[in-house]
Amino acid sequence: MTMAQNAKTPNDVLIIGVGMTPVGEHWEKSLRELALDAITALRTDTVWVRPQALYVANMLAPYLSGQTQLGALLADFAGLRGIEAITIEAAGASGGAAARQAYLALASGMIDIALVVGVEKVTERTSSELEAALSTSSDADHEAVHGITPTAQAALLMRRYMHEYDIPDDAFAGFSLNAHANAVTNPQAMYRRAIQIENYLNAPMVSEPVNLFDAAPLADGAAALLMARTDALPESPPYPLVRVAASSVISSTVALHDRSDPLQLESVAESSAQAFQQAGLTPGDIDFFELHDQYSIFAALSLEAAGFATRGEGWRLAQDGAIAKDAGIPICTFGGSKARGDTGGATGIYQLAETTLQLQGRAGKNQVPGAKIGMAQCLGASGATAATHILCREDGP
Amino acid sequence: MTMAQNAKTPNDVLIIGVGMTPVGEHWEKSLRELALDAITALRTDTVWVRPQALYVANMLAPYLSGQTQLGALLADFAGLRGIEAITIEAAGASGGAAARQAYLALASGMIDIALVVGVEKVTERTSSELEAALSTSSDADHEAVHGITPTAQAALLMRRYMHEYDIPDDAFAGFSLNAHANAVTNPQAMYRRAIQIENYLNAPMVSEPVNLFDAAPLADGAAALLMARTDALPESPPYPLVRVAASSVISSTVALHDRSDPLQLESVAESSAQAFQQAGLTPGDIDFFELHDQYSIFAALSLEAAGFATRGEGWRLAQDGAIAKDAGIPICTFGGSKARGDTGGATGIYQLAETTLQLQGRAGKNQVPGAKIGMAQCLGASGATAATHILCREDGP
Amino acid sequence: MEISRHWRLKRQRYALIGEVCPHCQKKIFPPRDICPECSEDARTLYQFSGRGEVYSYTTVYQAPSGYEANAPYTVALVKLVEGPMLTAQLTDLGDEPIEVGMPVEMVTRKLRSDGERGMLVYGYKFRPRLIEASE
Amino acid sequence: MEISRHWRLKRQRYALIGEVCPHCQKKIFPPRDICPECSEDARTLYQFSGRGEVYSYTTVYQAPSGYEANAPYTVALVKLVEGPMLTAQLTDLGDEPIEVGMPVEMVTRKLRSDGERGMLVYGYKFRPRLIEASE
Ligand SMILES: [Zn+2]
Ligand SMILES: [Zn+2]
Repeated sequence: MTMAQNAKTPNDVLIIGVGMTPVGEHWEKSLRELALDAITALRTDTVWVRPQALYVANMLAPYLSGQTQLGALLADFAGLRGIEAITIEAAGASGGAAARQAYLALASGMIDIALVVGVEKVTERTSSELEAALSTSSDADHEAVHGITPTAQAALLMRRYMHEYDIPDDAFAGFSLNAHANAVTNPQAMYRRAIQIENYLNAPMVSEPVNLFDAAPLADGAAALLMARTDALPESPPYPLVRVAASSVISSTVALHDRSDPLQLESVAESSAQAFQQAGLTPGDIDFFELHDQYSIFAALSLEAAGFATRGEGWRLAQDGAIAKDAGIPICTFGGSKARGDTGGATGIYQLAETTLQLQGRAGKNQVPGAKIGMAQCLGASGATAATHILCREDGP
Repeated sequence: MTMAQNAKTPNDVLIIGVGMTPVGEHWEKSLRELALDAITALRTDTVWVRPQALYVANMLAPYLSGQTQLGALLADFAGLRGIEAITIEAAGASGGAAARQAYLALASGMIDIALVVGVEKVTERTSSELEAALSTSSDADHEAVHGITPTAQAALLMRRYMHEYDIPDDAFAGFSLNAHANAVTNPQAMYRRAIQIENYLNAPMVSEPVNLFDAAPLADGAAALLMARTDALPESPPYPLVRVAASSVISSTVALHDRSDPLQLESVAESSAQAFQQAGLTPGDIDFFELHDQYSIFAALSLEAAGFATRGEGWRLAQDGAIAKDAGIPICTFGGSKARGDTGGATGIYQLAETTLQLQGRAGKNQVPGAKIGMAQCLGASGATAATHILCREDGP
Repeated sequence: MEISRHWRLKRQRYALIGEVCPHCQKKIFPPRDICPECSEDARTLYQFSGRGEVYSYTTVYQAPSGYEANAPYTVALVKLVEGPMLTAQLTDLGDEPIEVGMPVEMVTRKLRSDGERGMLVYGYKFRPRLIEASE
Repeated sequence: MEISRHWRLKRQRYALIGEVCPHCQKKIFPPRDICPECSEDARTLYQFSGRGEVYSYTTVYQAPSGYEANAPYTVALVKLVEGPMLTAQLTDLGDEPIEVGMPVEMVTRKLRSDGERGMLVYGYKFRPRLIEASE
């Protein structure tokens, strides 16, 4: 296969390589070493070309590691001293937002090759310090000051959802079962074991009604993407080309209480609609959807707002098995945040790397059969930000 | 004047409006209120069009205010709920880096109108907490852990400079005198009084050889730019159009000790060279230069690395009066960080706003006569990042 | 130490003073300067009654630094009778189970002790309210 | 509390162990995994002698949180005899004036007490060194 046969237009933006570290408790690794591991994995994955720009996705380093200016720090540490390098932050949506900046830079024609690295180092601190760090993504003056945490906010939404739609207690179980089943064969996943419905039903509560299996574990990790414009590709990468067919970032209110209808994720609805419009597609065209399942409730709300389920019915897709990797709308095909592990601002880069592997047919036992079009979406703090990308295999439809 | 007469190409990127708050100790204002003040000032300054994207430049809010996700927070607070909104961080270069992202987004054709807001709120905390926050822009593992501060790093460079070039004790005085002289007529400036050489010579040391007048005061402030592509301008703004002729961000090592020659600011040299090349200009074409004089030594080193002085001779431009607003290469024409006040990650936006006012002929008593081409450059942490922009008046040469 | 920050927010935190939009009459809390409904200026002060009902609630066991001493505690989204919603802790709960829709009213309590020097931050919490016949 | 972070950096902070690039022989400190000179892998450990000279120095009066108790203190860029430069505090200074070019040697001292629970962080500082005849 040659480039010329695949290229749709000379200035398509492509993902030409990915790299990921295992997600977990990397006591022995620093922030910069984790990032370098992901870049090293990327370099061995594809044809390597020195990028002109580095976009770093990170949320917690200023607070937890006392480190800003990660752009320059990581570029230098990775042997890329002197390139353009900045940090992008949009809480849990930082990864998608950084990929969006790379996309815009490449589309402008000013940058030919861009490196995007998501990295998060959360095991430096105590759990109460970590909760405080996570709470910086809520409204400091009107939410965090009341001792609220992201877990509590998810619980507030989940309880209201259960109240409004009067659903069974195990309505959300399917999300967790699916994620854990998919993670078994993902070498980067933190929890590589399947769970049963009994495990879910007997799980301890972390913030009622959110139980241990409704909440994704936060852990260390780094992931990297090499992105390029078709006309700037120095040589054909070893794998099928993956094109960015849509890229969208949309904001909403940071405070949950400022939304007229907290169960409607407006940022997800608008970002998804924008992405579908850019790509000329509808939800029915999407072969799989890497959504941000930091908490089960967000999986349900995202499926609804993105157009894959009607309001109040998102949980049914999980209960009906429609989200399995060989079913109607596979989600979290490598385990999602729940079982692969949640890496804060790096999450969106893991999602895009996994989406790329699916479209290249390199997902191994996690492969979605015949995957040609995938969607990846990450959220900042209860949907204050939604970053959505649609990727297409270039020799696809 | 109409657009058509001025436009060079249909996809020129323009700055069509600016807004600034006074720099100072705004005890009564929160971070979001400061940002809104700058946006409100911008809205009254120009034709207002709802932007599609907001790029926030900020360095210290995660650490000092426990607040991340400023993009969504400020968009919502400013009545722009639902637009694309992210935060860009590159320490003291955040402002220039955010303008660069707006530039790339506009140049890509995907965004037509972008709002860029730099904001910093530093008066919430004690001075030791502020020093710790500022030190996050150095290498946490190998610099900050030794108790080093940005002021100390400037002092290390200044002492070495004085040692290598054997210059007089008052060699840097001219930078401070010029900045304070220019700030007198800048309504946004923190210190609106001229100083004399005696004030400089008798100033207390803050970290030898850096004295009180060699160091810029850090203060609260916010500034905003409205940027647009020529072909997307809904109507002609009330002032001459200002075009972004060059935009460049370059990184170097974060740690001072990792540079083979710390007195050579490689990021400044490379970013300036790249900007000159993009604009097809040389240093001789620049009518004024808004450089980042957070410490006097950086003014000298920036003039040298950017090509306005040879090595070891940057200080002479100050002593010879060549930096005054009616002289050879005016710098810090509104007082610079030294007398306008340094606003951390917002600095680059103040610089670009001031550069725009100069080129529009709206600088009042601070006007550089006949200014057609201006350069603005901000630095992250001792030059680990340099962000350079060259702006041109559209009806200029 | 964030004295000025908490001082700035005192009026809303102690007295539940928000705003009403002079253009569309929307009641606004927490206060902001631009009406989220009609995007016009909205700086007219408005005193909220402090009464509302529980929109949703949960319990925090794993508290952030500064709040560990209070854990576990109950947080809620409270919908004020005037319309806006806010985030607050529930207090004085007694033995009654909390329910979505439960009437609550505002009280002033200690929110946290801030930083090393132990500055105390006070503000609103909500407690169960008996529904009066007049309502 | 950043126990694992300081534990990771122990070897370099206590013993000044860096790296030497097997490709271009550049001595590297602080250690990093890719040679900044030739961009090749560089993970071969190298024991630095701890001797160097002052490249520049200054005094910190306004210290960051965690360092206030030591202020004022002297910080320096130290150029090691093996080539690399590092940032460190100067200690055991006595009455002699410090000068650019002054010979110094590494000693281990307390750098800071970290966080509320007062974890102590140790590491290298540098003190004046008598130049021996053999050098
Ligand atoms: Zn209104
Ligand atoms: Zn080498």
